[in-house]
Amino acid sequence: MSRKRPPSAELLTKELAKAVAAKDTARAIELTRQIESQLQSDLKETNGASRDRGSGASSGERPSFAAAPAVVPVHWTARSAGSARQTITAALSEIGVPAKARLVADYAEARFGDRVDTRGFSALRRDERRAWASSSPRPTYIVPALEGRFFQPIRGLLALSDWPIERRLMGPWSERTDHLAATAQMARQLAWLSERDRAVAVGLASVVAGMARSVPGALDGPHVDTARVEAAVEAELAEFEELDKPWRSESAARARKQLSPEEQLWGRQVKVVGAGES
Amino acid sequence: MAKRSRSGRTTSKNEALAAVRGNAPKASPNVRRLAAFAKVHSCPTAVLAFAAGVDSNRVLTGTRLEMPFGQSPFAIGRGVAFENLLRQHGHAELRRVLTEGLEVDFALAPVENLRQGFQPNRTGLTMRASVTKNHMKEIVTGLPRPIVLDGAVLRAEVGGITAFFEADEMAIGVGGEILVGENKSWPVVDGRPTDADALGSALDQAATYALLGRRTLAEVGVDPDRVSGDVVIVTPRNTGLSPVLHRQNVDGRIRRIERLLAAVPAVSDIAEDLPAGLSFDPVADTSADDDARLDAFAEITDQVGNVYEPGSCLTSCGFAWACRECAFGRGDPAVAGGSVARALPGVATLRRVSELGRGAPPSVAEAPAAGPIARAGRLYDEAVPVPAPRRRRPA
Amino acid sequence: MIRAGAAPSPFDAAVVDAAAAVQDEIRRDLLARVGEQAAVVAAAPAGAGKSYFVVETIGHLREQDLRVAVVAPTNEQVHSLVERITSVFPGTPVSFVHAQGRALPLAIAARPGVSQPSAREARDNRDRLVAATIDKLADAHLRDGLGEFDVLVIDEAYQADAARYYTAADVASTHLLVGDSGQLDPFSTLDDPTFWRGGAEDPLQTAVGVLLRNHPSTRVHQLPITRRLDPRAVPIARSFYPDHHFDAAVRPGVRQLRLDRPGPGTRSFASIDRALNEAADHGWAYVTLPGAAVVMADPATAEVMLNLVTRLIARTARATCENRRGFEVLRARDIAVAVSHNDQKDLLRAIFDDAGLGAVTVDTANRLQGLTYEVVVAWHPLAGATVTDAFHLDPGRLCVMLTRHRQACILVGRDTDRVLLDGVPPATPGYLGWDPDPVLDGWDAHELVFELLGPHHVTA
Amino acid sequence: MGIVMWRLGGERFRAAAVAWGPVAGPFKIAVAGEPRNRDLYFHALAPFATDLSTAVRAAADDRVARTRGSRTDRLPANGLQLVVANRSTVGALGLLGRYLAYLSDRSGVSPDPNLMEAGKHLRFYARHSRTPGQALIVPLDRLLSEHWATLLSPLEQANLAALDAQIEPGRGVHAFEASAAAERIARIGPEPTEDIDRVTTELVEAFNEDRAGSVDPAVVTPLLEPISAHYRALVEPVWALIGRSVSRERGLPAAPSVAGRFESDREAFGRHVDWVSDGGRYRTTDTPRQAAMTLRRLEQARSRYEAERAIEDPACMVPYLLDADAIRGTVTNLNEDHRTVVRVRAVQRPLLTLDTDDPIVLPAGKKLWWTAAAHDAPWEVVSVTRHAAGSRAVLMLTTVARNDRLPALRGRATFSTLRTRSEGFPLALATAPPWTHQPERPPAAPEPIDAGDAETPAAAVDGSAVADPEAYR
Repeated sequence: MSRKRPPSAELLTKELAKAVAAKDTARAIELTRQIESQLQSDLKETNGASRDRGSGASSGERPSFAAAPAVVPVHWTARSAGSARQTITAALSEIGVPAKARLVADYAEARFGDRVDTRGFSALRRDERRAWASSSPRPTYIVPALEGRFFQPIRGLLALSDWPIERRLMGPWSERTDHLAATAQMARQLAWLSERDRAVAVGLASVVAGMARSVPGALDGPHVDTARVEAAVEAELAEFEELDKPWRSESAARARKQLSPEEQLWGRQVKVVGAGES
Repeated sequence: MAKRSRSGRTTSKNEALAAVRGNAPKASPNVRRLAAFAKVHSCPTAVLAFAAGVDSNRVLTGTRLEMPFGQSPFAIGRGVAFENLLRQHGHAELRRVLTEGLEVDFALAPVENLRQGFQPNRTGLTMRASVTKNHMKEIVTGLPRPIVLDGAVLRAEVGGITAFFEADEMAIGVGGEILVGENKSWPVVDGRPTDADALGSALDQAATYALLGRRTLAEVGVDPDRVSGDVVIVTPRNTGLSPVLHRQNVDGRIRRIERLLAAVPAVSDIAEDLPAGLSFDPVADTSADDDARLDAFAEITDQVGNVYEPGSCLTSCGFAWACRECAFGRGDPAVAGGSVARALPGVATLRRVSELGRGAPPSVAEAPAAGPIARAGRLYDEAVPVPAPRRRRPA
Repeated sequence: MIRAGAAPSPFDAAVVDAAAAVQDEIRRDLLARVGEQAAVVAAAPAGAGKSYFVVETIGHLREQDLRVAVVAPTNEQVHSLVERITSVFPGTPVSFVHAQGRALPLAIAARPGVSQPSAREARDNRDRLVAATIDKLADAHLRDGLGEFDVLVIDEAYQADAARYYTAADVASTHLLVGDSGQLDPFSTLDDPTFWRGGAEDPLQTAVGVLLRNHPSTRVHQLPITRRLDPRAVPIARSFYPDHHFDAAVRPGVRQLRLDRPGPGTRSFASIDRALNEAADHGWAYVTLPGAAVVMADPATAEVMLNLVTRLIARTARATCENRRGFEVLRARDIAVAVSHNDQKDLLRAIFDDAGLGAVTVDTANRLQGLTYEVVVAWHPLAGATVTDAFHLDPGRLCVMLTRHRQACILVGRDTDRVLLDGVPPATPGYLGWDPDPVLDGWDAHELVFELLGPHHVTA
Repeated sequence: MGIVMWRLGGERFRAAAVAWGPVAGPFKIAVAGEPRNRDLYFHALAPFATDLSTAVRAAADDRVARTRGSRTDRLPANGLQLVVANRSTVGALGLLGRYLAYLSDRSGVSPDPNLMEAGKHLRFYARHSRTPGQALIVPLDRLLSEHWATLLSPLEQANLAALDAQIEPGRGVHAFEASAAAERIARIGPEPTEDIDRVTTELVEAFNEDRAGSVDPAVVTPLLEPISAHYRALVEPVWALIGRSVSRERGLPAAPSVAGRFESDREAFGRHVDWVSDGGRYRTTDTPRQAAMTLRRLEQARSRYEAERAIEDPACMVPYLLDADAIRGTVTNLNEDHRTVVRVRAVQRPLLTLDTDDPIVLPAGKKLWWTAAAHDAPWEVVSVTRHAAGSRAVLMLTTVARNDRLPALRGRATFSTLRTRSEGFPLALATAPPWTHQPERPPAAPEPIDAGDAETPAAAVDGSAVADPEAYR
């Protein structure tokens, strides 16, 4: 046996935690029932206990599982939940590709209702750089996307440190590719949310609309048809990826050859850019 | 202050770190803090506190998130009593246990007691350190005969700070090899310690002294290997306090401690470009109220970053409960433990895990983990058919 | 480089002779002790030709008409022992005593001299040479008994735990234990496998461990040779045997691997081909993917490993070595893929089968112990990890992965793996009377291997 | 029987207080005052020892016959079940047992036999607690973390109060905050925290002063009250917690396999009681033989327990499904008469086609057991192909057809690597160890470990009074 399997309790933990974090009563009840059923794998304690318990067996003590923990709506701990770093990290990982600070902020506000002050971004970048502990791949840091020729950091274009470098490099087609990828992802996200959380969906719709504006055939009139958006975006995206992918992987190969692990995250400070080049 | 910290001069760097500490409780490195540091060395906040000499176990004293690291007076009393037992009547018990355990006659051995006659402060330690150094040199260069140093002090640079480490005893048997000894008051029964982790850290402590002893010898130009790779742990046997000696090789642990010392970041590097005004002072300010202090702490972790790993943090770092609350606040999967977090690469929050578990479309970044998560969600639904849940959500 | 025909010996005489001397010494030592309660230990590095040594030794013992029992932990291992015995000493009677459903493969069973008696038959006929798994031998001994043997020979003695050795040990007073100390230690599924650690009674120490613990004076001979690995592979292999010196039996250049030039339209495989070239030229390649947060059974890594193998075959890899005249084309079954986890294995097995590479061995390090292949592609135990732990640092696991090959080994990981070792090794608990530190040894071995692989690094 | 124990800080063998009684019922409490004084300690423990020993013997008295093949054993109809708050209490009881099981005479007076017997029982319980799935001694922290999914990391799951709070945080409070609060407030033992022993210190010092060296019950007992009150106050919440936890687990249907596991418990229990009543003594260190046999027994118990749990509880099967150690789907084809050549002759080997909902990855040749016949012959994966949204797996039974071996056509079925039949119980090993396993020094015979008891107890020292309190961990 060469794999240590996590106990099923941990998987349920994940599940329950999800429900808890999502303030999802319905899901939480489900889970509590699942957990309850897990109890069935053991009555031995019950036997023993009843043997011990003497006369006064108060089965009335048994709690109703409907009232179990995760069912109670969570009041969210305020402390540091609103921290710019956390909100941005969450937003970026949902977008999945490098994005402009502005977009990240809009998305975050629509999705989580957390307003991020974009003026704080430069401070944030300094903090991240400072906090980066080279001795450990953890935690995930917010890093600048890198320009793909000289690997200099691009101000205001945000990425996450645990993304492969390909995704963090920007070339001639990358910006559009990422824009399209982000739009498609948000459209899918919107479609999914619209059946679950109206309020959020409405907020997100305007963000998607804003992004899809530049995509021919994506929008038709005021309201956002996610299927239509996605189709239009995917069509254009396909063409761009064909151009962007090889460029990025080639550039990534160079980056990994030339740059130190540190530079691969934060970029290289090149003093002079050869006139002939850009 | 922030300005000065940017300048290259070490003094001002130390000032900068002094400012980081402010009036927070001070802690200078010792063998146990070093061990604790090892467990959290990948956490920027913990590293900063360590470098700034902040006592992370006491910064949050008085807040609701102060961790109960204190010890029972009986436990301490037992420890003190055991030490005294070894020393009383001219170290009679220590001589006996060394003689039996090392099979060398310590009955008439001279015992240099460095615990007496020195001030209990830095000056005293500095003097004891130099006395220790001289003794060690004499011993290994002089006639091979049994000698005991009680309370030897070893000096070391930890991250550019001078620190003093106090070894319980150093025993030198015939053959001129120096054996480091560590006394512990937990019992050994039927040849087994009651707690393998306790023995592990005791051996690590002894290994630290052995390593520093070797460095001390090297400084005075003597073959460092005259400090043995074996160490002795002296503990009570069974239910009483009567001491028994265990001899164990710790070459591996010595190598580990070497790495550990090397991993302590230089104060000067930490001091580089500290965020302006960053300080533990408001966190430790007992006159302020809980939330203000804890917010101040959250602010620091936010600026320098932190890594919360229940397994290591909760057992070694006074910040752990505060970090746990922050981690929960941001929905960090780490609160459920390393193995859960490891199953969720690229997914930022538990909230998001929940959505992916119910089929939310994953982004490119989330894709690797999303498959298994979604499947887990479906499987649990299938495993336990659930009646339509009652909705009881207050507006 | 050796031209067919005009060839000086492909072997390094000094190394071979030194090994031969040690082997003779071991046999003298053993024969001198027959009849006593005594044991001789032969510690071997990876691919020292243990099994051949075992077989030859059995031959010597049989010449003296001694009654011999030979055991190994797994059925596969015993099967191949029987096979070897009958090829080295055609016609020698060998009785394979097996558990129900564990009979020999037909090919081996059909060989002259081979029989598969019940334990009782083997006892009543006092069969002179009995082969079995260590568990079956113990079982038979406890039920009907197998009769007294003169010598018990245990192969892979570092894989057998003290609990299994307990009963097997009773069948003969004189023992020869042969094993490879660099491989994975016996493991247990218990929550507290360290319950007995440090005690002489610890059932989870190795057979060799318990023997030396109780009888420290037992002689341990070290075979100073590896026959499987060639000189280019030895420096890395040595990092798993800190106090055991050995050299390669074959001379440099005897083993060679050649590949066709990458054909047209294979630009997308450029990095894969670079890795293969590196491996062909130097016997090693260390391929890394970009650092990224990934799941344990990461599809991207799996794809790279598949590409490496498909390209290796597509470029008609041809190998020569001490046993071949000229170059022969490698077959799929000359190639193995080594992993740490079952889900990695299952993933690779599936995509390899889809690609028509069913003949390529894909398995976990635990199950590849003792086996040999021409080319091995290994999934780095730390690939994509964000923290280190005892399981993934285990030096035995890495050792098995990096010492199965005769020609070349390709290790696949991620850029960020090495950074893990910039930290501090985890603290370990203490056990009185037990001072090894596998976690730290693993840490050191991993670090050394990273360093030695540096020159062979290729980015994928 | 429930047991709560509080030790004196740092004193591994000294129960400052032991409380016992029926779970969810009233408890008795034993307090020594100065547990480091042998006479006071033993005098205080005596009632506990007597109750425990009596309860154990009573439980073992009524026996039922169990016939297996040729032999018939008389197993206890029941076993005395001990319920404790956590695993550390089990360890603490084990140490206490080790101490009491072998006591030396003092000035010609041999100690209370009940103490020694209770010691043997406690040692047995502690050792038996290693057996996976056993139910003779139940540490509730382990039980609850096996039964409930919480946000707690494995380390935090050792705190019963935290677990309880996560399970029932109370209306309007989030589970996380509930457990964090519980962790701060609750004191569960057996090792006391600083704040507890700060109080204890003063009480004990006063007590020692008042008794002025006397160990005479007449003198001492009246002086104990403040200390008893102190510990009573500490025990009550824990006792309530235990009661609440047990009653929560109670009243749930039993899994089929529980009876089987509890039978092995009763068997072990019976063997122990017989052994003790025959004046038997347990080694304090295993012999190589005992260790080897224990290892195998525990490993078998473990795999059996894991298999039974997963097979009986769909939620426990999920991890196996996720790890491709199990597959679930619909049986879309069943060919009972399929034949294949094994060695030389063609034999019947039924073929089965299973369509799974999820795409699965399975190597051909992998052996899987049908969960409804997990004790029987395995199936072998023949092939796995993509099919619709999931996969289509073809499995071949490794033996001949039989009704109870074949799932129903078009029914749902789960196949996994889990099997409930262990490969035959390992034979008893030779009692005389082979020369290879004989240490030069044989394992120590059981010896009293109370030699140092006579020493005068150490004075307590407050952390603030020493330079580096950490040095005494």
